[in-house]
Amino acid sequence: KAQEGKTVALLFDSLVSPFWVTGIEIMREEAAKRGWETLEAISNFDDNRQFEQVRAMIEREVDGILIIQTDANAVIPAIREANAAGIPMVHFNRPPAESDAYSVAIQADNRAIMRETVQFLVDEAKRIGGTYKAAILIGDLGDVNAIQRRDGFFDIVDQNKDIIEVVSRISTEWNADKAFAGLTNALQANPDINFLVTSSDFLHPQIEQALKIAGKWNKRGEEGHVLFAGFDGDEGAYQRLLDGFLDACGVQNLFLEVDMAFGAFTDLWAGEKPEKLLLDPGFVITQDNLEETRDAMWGFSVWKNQQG
Amino acid sequence: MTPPHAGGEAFLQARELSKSFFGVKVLKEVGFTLDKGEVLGLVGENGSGKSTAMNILGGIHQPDSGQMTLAGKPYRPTGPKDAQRAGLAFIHQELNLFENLSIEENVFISGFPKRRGLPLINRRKIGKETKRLLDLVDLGHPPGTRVGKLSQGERQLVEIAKALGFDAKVIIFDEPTTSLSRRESEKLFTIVGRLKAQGIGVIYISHILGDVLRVCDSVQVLRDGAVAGGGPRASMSIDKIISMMVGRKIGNLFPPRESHPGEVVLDVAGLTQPGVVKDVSLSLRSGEVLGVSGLMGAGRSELARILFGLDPFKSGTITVEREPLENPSPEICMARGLAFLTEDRRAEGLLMEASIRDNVALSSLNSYARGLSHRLSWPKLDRDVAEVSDKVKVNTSDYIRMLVKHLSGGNQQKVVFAKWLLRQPSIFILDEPTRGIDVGAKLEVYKIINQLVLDGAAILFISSEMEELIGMCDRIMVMNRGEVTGFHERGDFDGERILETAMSVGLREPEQADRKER
Amino acid sequence: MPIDAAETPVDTKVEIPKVRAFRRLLERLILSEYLVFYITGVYFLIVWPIVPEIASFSSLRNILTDMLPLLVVAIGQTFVLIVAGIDLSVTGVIAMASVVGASIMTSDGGYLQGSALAIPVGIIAFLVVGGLIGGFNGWCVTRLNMPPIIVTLTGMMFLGGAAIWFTKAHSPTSSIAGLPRAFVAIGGGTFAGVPIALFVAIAVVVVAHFLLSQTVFGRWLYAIGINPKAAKVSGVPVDKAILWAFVISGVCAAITSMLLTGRLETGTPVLGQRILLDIIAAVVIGGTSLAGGKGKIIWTVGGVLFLVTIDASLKLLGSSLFIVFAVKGGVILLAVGLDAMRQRILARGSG
Amino acid sequence: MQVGENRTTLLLLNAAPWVAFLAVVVVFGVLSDRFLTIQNFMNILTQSSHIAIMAIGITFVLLTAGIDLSVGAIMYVAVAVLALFLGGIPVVIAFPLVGLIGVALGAMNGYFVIKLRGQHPFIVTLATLFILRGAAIFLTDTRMVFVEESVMSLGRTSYFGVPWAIWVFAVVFVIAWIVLRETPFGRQIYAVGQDPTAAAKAGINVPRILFSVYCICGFLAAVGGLVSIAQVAAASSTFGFQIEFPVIAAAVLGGTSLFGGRGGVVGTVFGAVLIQTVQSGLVMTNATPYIYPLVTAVIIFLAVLIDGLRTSILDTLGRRKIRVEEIA
Ligand SMILES: Nc1ncnc2c1ncn2[C@@H]1O[C@H](COP(=O)(O)OP(=O)(O)OP(=O)(O)O)[C@@H](O)[C@H]1O
Ligand SMILES: Nc1ncnc2c1ncn2[C@@H]1O[C@H](COP(=O)(O)OP(=O)(O)OP(=O)(O)O)[C@@H](O)[C@H]1O
Ligand SMILES: [Mg+2]
Ligand SMILES: [Mg+2]
Repeated sequence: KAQEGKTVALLFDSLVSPFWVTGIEIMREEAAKRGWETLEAISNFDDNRQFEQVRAMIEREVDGILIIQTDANAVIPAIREANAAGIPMVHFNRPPAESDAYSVAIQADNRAIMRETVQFLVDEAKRIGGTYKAAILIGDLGDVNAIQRRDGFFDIVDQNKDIIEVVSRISTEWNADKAFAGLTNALQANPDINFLVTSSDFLHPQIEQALKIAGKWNKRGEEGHVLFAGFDGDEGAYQRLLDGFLDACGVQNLFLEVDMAFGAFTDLWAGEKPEKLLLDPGFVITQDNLEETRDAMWGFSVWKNQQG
Repeated sequence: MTPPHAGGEAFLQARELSKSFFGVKVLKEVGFTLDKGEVLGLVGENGSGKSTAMNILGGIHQPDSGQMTLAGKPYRPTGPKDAQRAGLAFIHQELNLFENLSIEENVFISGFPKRRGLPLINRRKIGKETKRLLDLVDLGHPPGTRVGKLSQGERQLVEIAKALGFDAKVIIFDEPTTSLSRRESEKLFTIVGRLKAQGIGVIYISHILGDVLRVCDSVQVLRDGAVAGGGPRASMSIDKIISMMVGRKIGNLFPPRESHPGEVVLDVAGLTQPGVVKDVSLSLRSGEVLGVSGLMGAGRSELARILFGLDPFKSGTITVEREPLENPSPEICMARGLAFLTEDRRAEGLLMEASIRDNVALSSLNSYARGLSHRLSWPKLDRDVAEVSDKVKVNTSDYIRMLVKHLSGGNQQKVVFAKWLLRQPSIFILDEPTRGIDVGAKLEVYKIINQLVLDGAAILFISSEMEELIGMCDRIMVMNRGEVTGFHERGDFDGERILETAMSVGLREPEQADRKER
Repeated sequence: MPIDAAETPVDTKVEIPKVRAFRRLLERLILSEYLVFYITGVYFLIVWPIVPEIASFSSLRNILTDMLPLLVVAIGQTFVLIVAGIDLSVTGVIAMASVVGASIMTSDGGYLQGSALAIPVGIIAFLVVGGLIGGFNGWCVTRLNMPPIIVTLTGMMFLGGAAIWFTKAHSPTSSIAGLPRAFVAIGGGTFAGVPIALFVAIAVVVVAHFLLSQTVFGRWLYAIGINPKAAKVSGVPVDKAILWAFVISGVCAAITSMLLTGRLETGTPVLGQRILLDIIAAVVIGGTSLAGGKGKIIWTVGGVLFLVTIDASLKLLGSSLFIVFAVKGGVILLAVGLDAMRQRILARGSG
Repeated sequence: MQVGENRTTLLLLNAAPWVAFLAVVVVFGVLSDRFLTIQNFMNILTQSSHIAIMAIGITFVLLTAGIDLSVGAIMYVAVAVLALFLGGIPVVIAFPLVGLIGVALGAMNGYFVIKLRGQHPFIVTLATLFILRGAAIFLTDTRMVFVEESVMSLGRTSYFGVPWAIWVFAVVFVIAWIVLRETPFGRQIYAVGQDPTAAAKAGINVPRILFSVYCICGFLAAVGGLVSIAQVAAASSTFGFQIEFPVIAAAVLGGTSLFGGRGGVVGTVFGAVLIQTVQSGLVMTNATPYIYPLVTAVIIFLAVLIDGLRTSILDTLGRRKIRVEEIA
């Protein structure tokens, strides 16, 4: 095959959450399957360093660059450099800002997925009845995905102001200690919080800890259960769905996204010009559809591996 | 009652101790002996190596060569702790107390008694023990008082108490009375007598030769790091000690000068800063040297600092060449023709890590800057620096690369002089300009001063050396406790009387403050 | 044993002069003020066979352009270190100036959107932000008697937060894009094939070098760094000079911010957040002392060159973050170790 | 006269942190009715405990006029080792081992600080900060690490109604307080910080003291890491990142001088609690998240400003007075 022996650069800005770790593992496997070689670099959230990494990869004459940038605007010059060098560039999970430079972005439809997830929670609330005090753990305010997820959340709760009041917006900056402290304090200020959404599943351990301390870590159907939804679809989320603590989780279809990204490279090498933004529709996994949908959930396969 | 010592040797013996700092030989084969119950006086000019010799005894410095024996055994302390263990207590020249700790903690800092079986300080014990020691030196403060709250003299007493607590066989006093009043000094002499009676050896360093002759059994004189002489008290006199210290008669030291005072260039009236100086008035003429005398802590340096805008003052006026000097700062004062030679050349006078040129040029940079960018004109600067440095005879040819820290004290002092000469100021405030420099260098300094006066400069000459003031000044102003207590005219100079004026407002009797001699 | 002993003297007689000569050469190298340039050269020669790409024209060009932003801010830091201060707020300045400047020039809702004045005013805004923050730092240090470390540390925290806040008020996204092409050229453009940033950096180097080595102000800074008390007694306007050193540091950080903002075509509030330690490390490795009174622009150029060369090689090697961190930490330790050794040799040399 | 005014100002400045604390409590108490509750007070103490413990450690270092920037990195390394290698081991064995790692890393700092004397500890610990963060990233591969349930459950355990973290905090505080005030070692730390040359002359083994304080600081950084991880259950690659800032700030806020010899752990604990009180108050009043770093920065700034003013007044008061009766 003409594709064999290609080299692809994987430029991550970090590997902080299981999502990225699993992502890079799936990529390595997929690439190996296709006979590609990979080069990896992590920028540790530094836009300028990432720009320099892109230039270094161009220097190494790779065949394609897969990038997870920190900032949507600041990545544009890097795309230009890649364009000038004729090297295809694919953005994974975070699209760049609008510009004349050409690259392909794969992204989960965060807002839609979050809407759907929160909608499930609201339906549950209506089913049970009563009024709700809601809290959301917001991600880093510099991250598009975090903002889209927050917006998806507010799209739905704002339509249901009659039964849901948002009493706490907890800024986590994607930082576990901040999330924990923030949630503990929020629970202190509003002990009657009973509707909780997190913008990422990697904060589950902290949430569990905080809810346990507050005596609110109860299963679905039990007295004092907090309606709880997550996002990403990692193995912890699966476990908590299984145990009945988590009601719903918006899942990014990681397998699909990697496949789309590598497909985009193949297309680009073949001289085609895919759309600039390719959306992963994602899906919501809930207590109700757990059995049917879990095979598409990346966290489930990680979970299965861990179970041995 | 000198006990017999082993093998005919003295209790403490030092032989041929040598020590260099940064290539400069500070001690040259110095030796001395000390018996039990003997008080040995160590005298010499500033920088003659007294403290260095004692620091070697105390384990703070290691000698380059030489041997010491203590009680017949070789003695070579590798650190202060070592010396303490061997039975040596040391009262340092600069006080060695921690202001943030209490008196009792200071006394026991190098070895606290602990509570039985616990690593905790036995507070009761150190309190009791400290109280006993403080009683010995007549200091009434509770042992828990923070040392930061004590006055300088009280701190010196704490140092002495601390040394007494060591149960030492030898005690070194390095200038212990600098901050003590007469009464406290007397108390100290009693203590020394008592130590002597207990068979403890005492080394006593002081610049007050009268005291030395009074308390010591024998005297040893150092000059330029070498032993210049010595002997039992009976064979010594103040004159003899001085000529040993200095190496020649003092009379030659002051080159003669004609004086022709002119206009008043610096006029100070009613200068007052609470707690520092009170109602100081003086007038200084061009072509005149006005000496300022006083005991340590009389406020002379403080007065000089106020005049140069380094410290604030509350009321009074300073007039320079008939124009009032408002809100003085060093920059303003320099623009008005003042120069200030600080008494602390290490801390305030020099950039030790910089070259001679950088030091000499520092105060005059602006006059060598050209254009909008203030670009320096190096060739001209270098030429002038070399010229002025040659004039004061700085002992090197490489002004550009030689670092000041490698110069000897006297040469360093000349660099400070050169710095101010380059500016060509008309009024000099000299605070102890000959401090810590050797006799030859002193003579150079006096010549520079004479030349300046001949060229019409006015000089305020602060000095603690009476002889120097008498030899150099046209008039001497005397201060005590921040007040002017009198003026003496040339021809009417008399050391005894000046000293009397310096003490005329007694330290302990503020009600006599208005008795001024004119 | 006795047989060996009989032979050894012969050996040593031959060896000693060589060993001595080698030692002397080593000492001379360590004492040289251009040590860091030699080390960089040696390092380069070592990695060349491993990653031959490093010697390619475009790679060398990348090293050059990568070092420019770091160089400019490090030069500002040199001034502050010379007066025995430190400026940790530079990253805050970089972030704040970036978003303030961008908010003026951006084509989506900038204050001077589309106006001919947008770029000049934007550039002035960068410099004013830097100058004001630097001035504030200097004022706190000289007038309020606060330690520079803490003043600038809180400055860094405050400005980092404030820059995000500011961005939020001016842009729906997390950064401000849409900057005019002419401005962007400062960071990424070329003139006659030479990066414009290079001209900017050279100008900064020349002015800084001139200030430090040729002017009264420069002499004052060194004097203050060596002994502020003596400087004051000698009539040096100590407070004023320290204040200006901080202003220069702020302005240099602002210029760096311009270069980075232009390069990324984006005003972002996290710009430069992670390079603080690189900046200080570069200056110190060059030979400028944290204790003050010692430092040269050319040394800082060497320090930055060294750091960027190492970085470039690590990037080309595809090294993990761990190695990057460890190498940087090791390099700083090495630099301070060398400096300690240098001090010891100097003390011995004069003793 | 002037000095008399100075004394009043000094009194005010000395009281300023307490006044500020009171003001903070009152403001948040008015803004949120849940703020002034025992439970919230417990929360604040719990959440500030890891900062306070580390700040106590850094107090030892600051008292010798040093600084340790690597505490956050030590904390991360310690926790990473716990999570990755000490998984199956019971906590009674695992925790002391982690503490030992802290001591070892602190000893590394101490060694370099002593060996590279003349180099400010700032730059030395900056270098070890880099190296240790690198080592932690190497160990974790930047992944999030999780600790066992046995560790996590400690984060939820209370004895006599008081959370585990507060007990640890209290024990560390009491021991540190006793060590600094009542042991020869503690008093010698103060002496070294005040004047290392004089301390050496008094026969104190200055390098040994310096080495020990960095070991203590490293140990308490590891303990802080344990207390923190027991609460938050998992550590990402940002664990302990830049935590040195609030930690140093807590100590300085509590009156410990950056120039050595002055301060103590009581103030430090106070500083840590004050910072956490503000943070928690901001969350409770649902303040916009952007304001957090700003408020924290301003508080630290004011604290140091007060410290600076206090120091300069102390200097003025400490100046030699020739005419004592005029200032009495
Ligand atoms: N640690 C040191 N480093 C360098 N030079 C030193 C050191 N200690 C002393 N000196 C130098 O050694 C010489 C002798 O100093 P020393 O303190 O022994 O004099 P001294 O006789 O005690 O004088 P004084 O009467 O002023 O106390 C001086 O020139 C001094 O500058
Ligand atoms: N009573 C004291 N309290 C505190 N420090 C003192 C005291 N007396 C002297 N000193 C310190 O010792 C140093 C040496 O004193 P110095 O020989 O300069 O005294 P002086 O010049 O006679 O005093 P003054 O300059 O006040 O007349 C002084 O600079 C001062 O810092
Ligand atoms: Mg002496
Ligand atoms: Mg004086």
